Amino acid sequence: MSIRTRVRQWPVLRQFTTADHLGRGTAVRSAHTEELTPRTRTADRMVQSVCPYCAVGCGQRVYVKGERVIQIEGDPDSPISRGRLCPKGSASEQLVNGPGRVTTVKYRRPFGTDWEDLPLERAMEMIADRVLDTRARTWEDADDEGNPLHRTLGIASLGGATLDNEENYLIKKLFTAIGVVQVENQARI
Amino acid sequence: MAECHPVGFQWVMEAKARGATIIHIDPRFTRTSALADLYLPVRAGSDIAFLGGIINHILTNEKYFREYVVSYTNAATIVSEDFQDADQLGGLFSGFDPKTGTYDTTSWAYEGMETAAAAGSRVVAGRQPQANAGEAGDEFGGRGAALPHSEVRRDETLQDPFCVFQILKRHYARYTPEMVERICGVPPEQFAKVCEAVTANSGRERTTAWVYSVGWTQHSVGVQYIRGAAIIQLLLGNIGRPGGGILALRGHASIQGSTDIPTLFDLLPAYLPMPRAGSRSNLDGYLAAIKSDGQKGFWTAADTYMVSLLKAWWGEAATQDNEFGFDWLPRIDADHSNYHTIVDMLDDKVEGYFLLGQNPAVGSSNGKMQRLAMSHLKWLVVRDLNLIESAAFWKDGPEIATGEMRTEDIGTEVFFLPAAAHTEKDGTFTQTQRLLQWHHKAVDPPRDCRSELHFFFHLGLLLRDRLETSGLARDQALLRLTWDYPTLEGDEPDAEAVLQEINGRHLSGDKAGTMLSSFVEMKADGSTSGGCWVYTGVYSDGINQSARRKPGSQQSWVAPEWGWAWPMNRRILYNRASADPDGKPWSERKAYVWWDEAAGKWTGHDVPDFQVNKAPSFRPERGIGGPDGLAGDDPFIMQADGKGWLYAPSGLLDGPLPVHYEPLESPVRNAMHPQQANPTREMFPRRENLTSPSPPEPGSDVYPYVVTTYRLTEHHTAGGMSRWSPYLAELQPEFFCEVSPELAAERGLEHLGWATIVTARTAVEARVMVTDRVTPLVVGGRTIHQIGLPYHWGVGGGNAIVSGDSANDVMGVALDPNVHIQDSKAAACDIQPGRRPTGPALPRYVEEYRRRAGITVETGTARMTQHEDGT
Amino acid sequence: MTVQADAPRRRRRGGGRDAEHLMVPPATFTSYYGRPIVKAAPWQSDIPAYLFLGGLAAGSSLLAAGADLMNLPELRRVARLGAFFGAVAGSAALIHDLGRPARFLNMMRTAKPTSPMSVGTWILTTFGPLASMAAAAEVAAVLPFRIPIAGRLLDAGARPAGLLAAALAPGLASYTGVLLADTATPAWHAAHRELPLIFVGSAAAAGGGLGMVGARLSETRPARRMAVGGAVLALTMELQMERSMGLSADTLHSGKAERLFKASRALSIAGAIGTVALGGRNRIAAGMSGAALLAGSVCTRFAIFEAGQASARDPRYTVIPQRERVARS
Amino acid sequence: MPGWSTAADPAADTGWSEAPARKGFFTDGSVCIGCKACEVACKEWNGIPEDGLQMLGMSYDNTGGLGASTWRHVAFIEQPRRPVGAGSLTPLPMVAATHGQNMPASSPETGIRWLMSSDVCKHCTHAACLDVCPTGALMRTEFGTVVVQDDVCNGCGYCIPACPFGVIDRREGPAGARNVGIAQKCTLCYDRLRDGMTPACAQACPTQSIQYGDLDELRARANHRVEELHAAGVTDARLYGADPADGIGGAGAFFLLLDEPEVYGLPPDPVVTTRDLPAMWRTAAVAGATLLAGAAAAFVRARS
Repeated sequence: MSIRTRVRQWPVLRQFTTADHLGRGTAVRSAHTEELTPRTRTADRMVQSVCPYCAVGCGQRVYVKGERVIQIEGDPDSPISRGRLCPKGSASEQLVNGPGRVTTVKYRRPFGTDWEDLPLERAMEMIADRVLDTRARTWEDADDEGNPLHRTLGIASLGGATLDNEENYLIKKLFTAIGVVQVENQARI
Repeated sequence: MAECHPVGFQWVMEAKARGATIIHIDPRFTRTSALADLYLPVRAGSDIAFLGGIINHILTNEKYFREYVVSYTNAATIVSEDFQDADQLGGLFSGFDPKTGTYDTTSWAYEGMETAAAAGSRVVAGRQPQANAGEAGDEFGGRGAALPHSEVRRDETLQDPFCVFQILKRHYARYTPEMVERICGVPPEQFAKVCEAVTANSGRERTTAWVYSVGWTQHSVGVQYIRGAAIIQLLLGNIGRPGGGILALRGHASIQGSTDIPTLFDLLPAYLPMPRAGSRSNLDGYLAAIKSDGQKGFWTAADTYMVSLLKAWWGEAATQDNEFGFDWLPRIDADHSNYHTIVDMLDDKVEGYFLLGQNPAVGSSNGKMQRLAMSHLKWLVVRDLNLIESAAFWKDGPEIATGEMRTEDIGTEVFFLPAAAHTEKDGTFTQTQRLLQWHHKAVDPPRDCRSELHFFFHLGLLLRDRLETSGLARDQALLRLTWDYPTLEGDEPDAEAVLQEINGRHLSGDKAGTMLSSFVEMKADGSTSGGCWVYTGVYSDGINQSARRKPGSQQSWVAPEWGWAWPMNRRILYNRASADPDGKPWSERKAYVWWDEAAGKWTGHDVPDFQVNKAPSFRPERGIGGPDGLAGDDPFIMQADGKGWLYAPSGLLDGPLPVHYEPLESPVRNAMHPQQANPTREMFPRRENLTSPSPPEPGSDVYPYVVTTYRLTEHHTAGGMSRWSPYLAELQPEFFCEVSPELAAERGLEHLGWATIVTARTAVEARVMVTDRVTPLVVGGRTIHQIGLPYHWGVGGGNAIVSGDSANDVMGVALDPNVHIQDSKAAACDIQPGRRPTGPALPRYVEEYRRRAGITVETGTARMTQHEDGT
Repeated sequence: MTVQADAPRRRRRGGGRDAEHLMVPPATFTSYYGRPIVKAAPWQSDIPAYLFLGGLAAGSSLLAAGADLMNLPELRRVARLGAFFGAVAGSAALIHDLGRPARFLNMMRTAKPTSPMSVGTWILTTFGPLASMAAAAEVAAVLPFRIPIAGRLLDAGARPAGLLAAALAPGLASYTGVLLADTATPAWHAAHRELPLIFVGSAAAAGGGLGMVGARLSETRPARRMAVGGAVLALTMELQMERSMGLSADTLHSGKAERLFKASRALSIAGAIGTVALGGRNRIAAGMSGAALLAGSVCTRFAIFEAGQASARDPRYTVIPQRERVARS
Repeated sequence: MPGWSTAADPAADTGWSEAPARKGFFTDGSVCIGCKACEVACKEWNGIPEDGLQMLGMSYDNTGGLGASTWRHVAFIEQPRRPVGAGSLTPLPMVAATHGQNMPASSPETGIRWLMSSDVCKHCTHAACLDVCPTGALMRTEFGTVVVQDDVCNGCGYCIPACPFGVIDRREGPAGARNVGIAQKCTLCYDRLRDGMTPACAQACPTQSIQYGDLDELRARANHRVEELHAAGVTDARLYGADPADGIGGAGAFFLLLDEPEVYGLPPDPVVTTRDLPAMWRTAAVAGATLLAGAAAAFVRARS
């Protein structure tokens, strides 16, 4: 900015040259203020979503910029929520970008005293090994009377109420196929 | 509702603005109470008496909606003369076996069906497999129990002494306003206001809705609470009509979905039961236990639903010859529900545990038992957004502090895998009104974070890879499974492909490969697939209907083009009942779905929940079952007789009608019957789960107060999604207890000071909130103090912004026999000023209380109440 | 109008029990849990220090101008240096107190008659260089060498600069009274008719006091007159102020403000008496009296500052006067 | 008169030509459910840091009050339920007299009453913070609202004691953290308004307790609401800050209360301090003249 423009931009001068003589409005507006734009406007895209907390199912609009969620707010189109959100829904952005969110695998070895890091692929392999090992050891093919059981009671699972239907479907399908029957979720609690 | 579902509460405020009366009945004065026209404090665990009082009011004052009751409910149906009601047997129904703690429900049946209830096998309390009994109540999420046929004798004058209506009258005669006061602590004049409001606002022109949450379900008689409300609503004609219903406000984004597509031990998708070990363990036997061909309604097509499911799962490998792979399904033979599994962990029977977005160390009853159980595991996989207490129990859990566990002694191998957030994956949530809503992925999950879809798909691939060459029979179910979902970027399985599989396809014929548009298209011959028959239609016309987002402002008030509701996009179930028997709206005000005589079809604001061309006057021929057996005035199309069940002749394990029992831990004697608590409750008598004595057992004065738990607006359940959020944590930073000024005076508690709350399980400390919002109740001439504990806090989570003792640690575990849910909404406790002891002094402190109360493992476990005179 | 004080309040409850206990208080109180309604200024001691320093600068510059015109060189030197010190240290205090000191120049963006701070800033920023120039001339005069060019400029400019600074001094001394009064702080706003007068009095006392401390006895007559006059004006207006303040005058009589206020009165009265009795005769007595007046001025500023802060922190000073005002009208 | 504008349209008075209709909030305490969505939505949108993890024991209020890092604050007041219509209702300049106040009490209820209401910056027509700001950081927008320009404010702190509601404050915190050291308060989501959006709090509010819109329309709606409540027997209902004749020229964000203002932590009769500024300047002139005269007098026969 040239000195000249700078001077012309000087609010004291603008107080004299514009209608805002007392310097409480247009005369004192900064260039930054003049360019103020909501970040929803400059977002790369908006996708419609659903609040992940309770089961009211409020509509959310998720704004993304630079492949990062920058804003989550109520979706006025939703006939359920009409754009409104409770404090939890309103805090969804913090759920996603939260300071405490752990984004890497943590591993605690048996009798270990602290967390260790583990590559995701390695963790998956280890879990697959544990599943098959326990399953083989605890497999029940039939009961005492010879009725088929085809199952293991050595493995259990809890959770699903916060997950998608598609996820619950794969969970139930896979667990059932490997004979895990102790599959439960919050609906029981 | 304002407290836990604030955005849903906007509709209550809308109703209020239009003149609706809002009544709030709760042990605790909440944000809902603040906005209600009438608030009634009630003793936790006494609601069956309260609801029964209303039923009695309706019946004795002839306030029921007679035309609705006669036509649409089983009020006129005649019940077996063998049936004996609870008032005749001291609080038990006919058929109780004190040895097993279970009922033989044969005598509860409709007249002429007395043998029928004995079909099939069942799971009972106490885990003993027992053949020759009816199905358990836990399977009836989407239907009534089976009947052998629909030929029932009815007396539409409702005068027959054995008709349901007369049984109801006799059963509820004892539920007088005075009895309500004696049990619930609600003064008769206050109670009368509720009765007056509910009955005045029901009928042709008006409807009343009941809304509940886990304050009703989490009791050892939880199912019967809901049954109580169902009876009121059926008597008043409030089911199937706009502004009516019994609305469950569920607490998790897809808790309804996780019941429909169940991550539950006893169900397959869409309320098909898990097969049971035993004589009927082939497909036909399995189907015969679900339905009979003689009964009415859509459950008679269960074979098409089941075969389509098997085809979805095993595809080409599912053939007529192998019963579509039915034998690959694992069998259940006992109650394998959550708390049983926990107990099995303590007994070292369980090696591995997956926790998927759930925090039982804080959120489940008897948190200490949960944590102790997990320390017995060989391995634990936790998938969550934050390092929740259940993942870190071995490190900083409360038992480490007390010395009851030592980190170095815990052999559990723990894998914490970070999960993807809702914005980082595609998929549907099913909300509390059965509406499926697609949420679109916005961004990729960061670093190691993955969706469950990703985790389970790839876990499945890894397992198959390892077993590829296995010839073992047990591995075939996995190897033959359809597990070839297309993947998107990042090897993420395509959620739409999964939803399509759920919806189902035509597998042969002209339409082969196209999506089913309705479950009615399903076939039992293997020519269709479908992973969840109630969801069929969500992908009709090849379009993801759950992703529809036509703005609410651009469509009718029913908003049928927003998302998709199961079944068949119907927004109100049983909406045929919104019209009178002739098919006309009960009133113009309440018109919803009606018969268009000229067009010869049902029409209206919603998708009719009825065969669309079936005239109101239609009457089936005798002996016809299934959908075609439904008469034109049978609105309850999923019920075996087409009627709403005031009285449940089968399907429930603890009685055909609700009876008031005291909570397992209660400060008072049951005023209604000699039987103190639900005799069929499931119990876990062991050191880790002690129960304090209730009258008539001695020692109950050691724990003189009632403690209940609940949620706050600012937090979410066990805190895994809120205590890590600074904005939410700062709104309710500390664990507190709510007590009345009277109790504070009695115990010397100071506002904002500390208090220790102790039960038979353990003791926790909380900041004290002395408030007039908690009201001492006079119950049977005695003042009962109730203590409220929000249960959002826990100790030992990594990086949590706020932490504190966990309310669920003080609650015990006993289960409703029907659905295996714990009774965590009323327990006995003591409260003392000051902080609790720490370290090893804490278990000693708790033990001293137990000693004074004379608690042993057997305390509170007697099924039949010992009478005061020792009989 | 009754007001219950701090919440949570105690309440007797329970059937005949004597136990009193705290609870979520019912809202019969007339404040929200005893919390303040208005906010106290976020200012630390920088601001009352500036009030004093600005006053000192103003008083001194007037004294310097007079001394210059009347040819009282020692008094002139002391006063010019005092004005310079007051302006510079005062400006430093002001900048130090900013939340973003690096942005102090933003004060010059606007000139707002609605903002006493804006007005004061312009006065101070004009005053400061003028006073500095005058002071620089004094410093240059005692240097063992002559500064080329600049020295000559200083010689020529010192008097006009000093006179101009003195012309601004009344504004500099009085605007700070408006600065405090033009707030919702109950004690300050209630005193808006007196604060400028008290502050000019205090400024005169401080300036005069400094002159008494620093100049030889023969030159301090104007300083003594100004000091005593200022002290008398301030003390008199303080009495009037206490009446105007109504309820919020309580804040001058409790806590920190009370101690300061008492000290300010004692020092000012003692200083004034000392000045009148001995100031013209005894160099040490004059110095001590001057010092007492300076200290009195400091205490006056701090007392009024603290009283205002206390009045903001207690909602009673906001609620009761407003209620009374409504009741009167 | 400096500092004291009589213009009905504050935007026009501050140099805005062709300004849109004045915008504001109507916060209806009679339908507030105390969920605090407004507090969170505000913080989330405006990037305001968490500011305190203490339990305050003020019913469910652990926020305390408005400040630099709290731009919406929900007050919770527990009180014994009085017979309907028996609550005090004094006519105040901020609380326009209404016809409902003398209605007879009907159906007294016992029990307790739990009042909740979301407080916010009032966006005064005559805004003291704006008047006293020396840098022009505080600015009247084209919507008639008052905002702090974060890039201008140097944290002098003068606006803080100037505000008669105790709204604005200087953000404390580690140096370098966002907006630390400068004055902060509700902007009525100025950035959102410029894009035709609703402020974050009003958008989130589940029960429409917070309504955003054209001030004229909001005032009409609020008057209607009060009439409605009075007709329903809720005679405690009264508006606060809706009257342009009050001490701040009417608030851009006004309230429907069910008890006296001070019960909610609001001043009963706030007056913009700059209303007295002309008088103060006159006093200052007198004071300055006195000083000058005194100084001159001191030099009469200056040499001893």
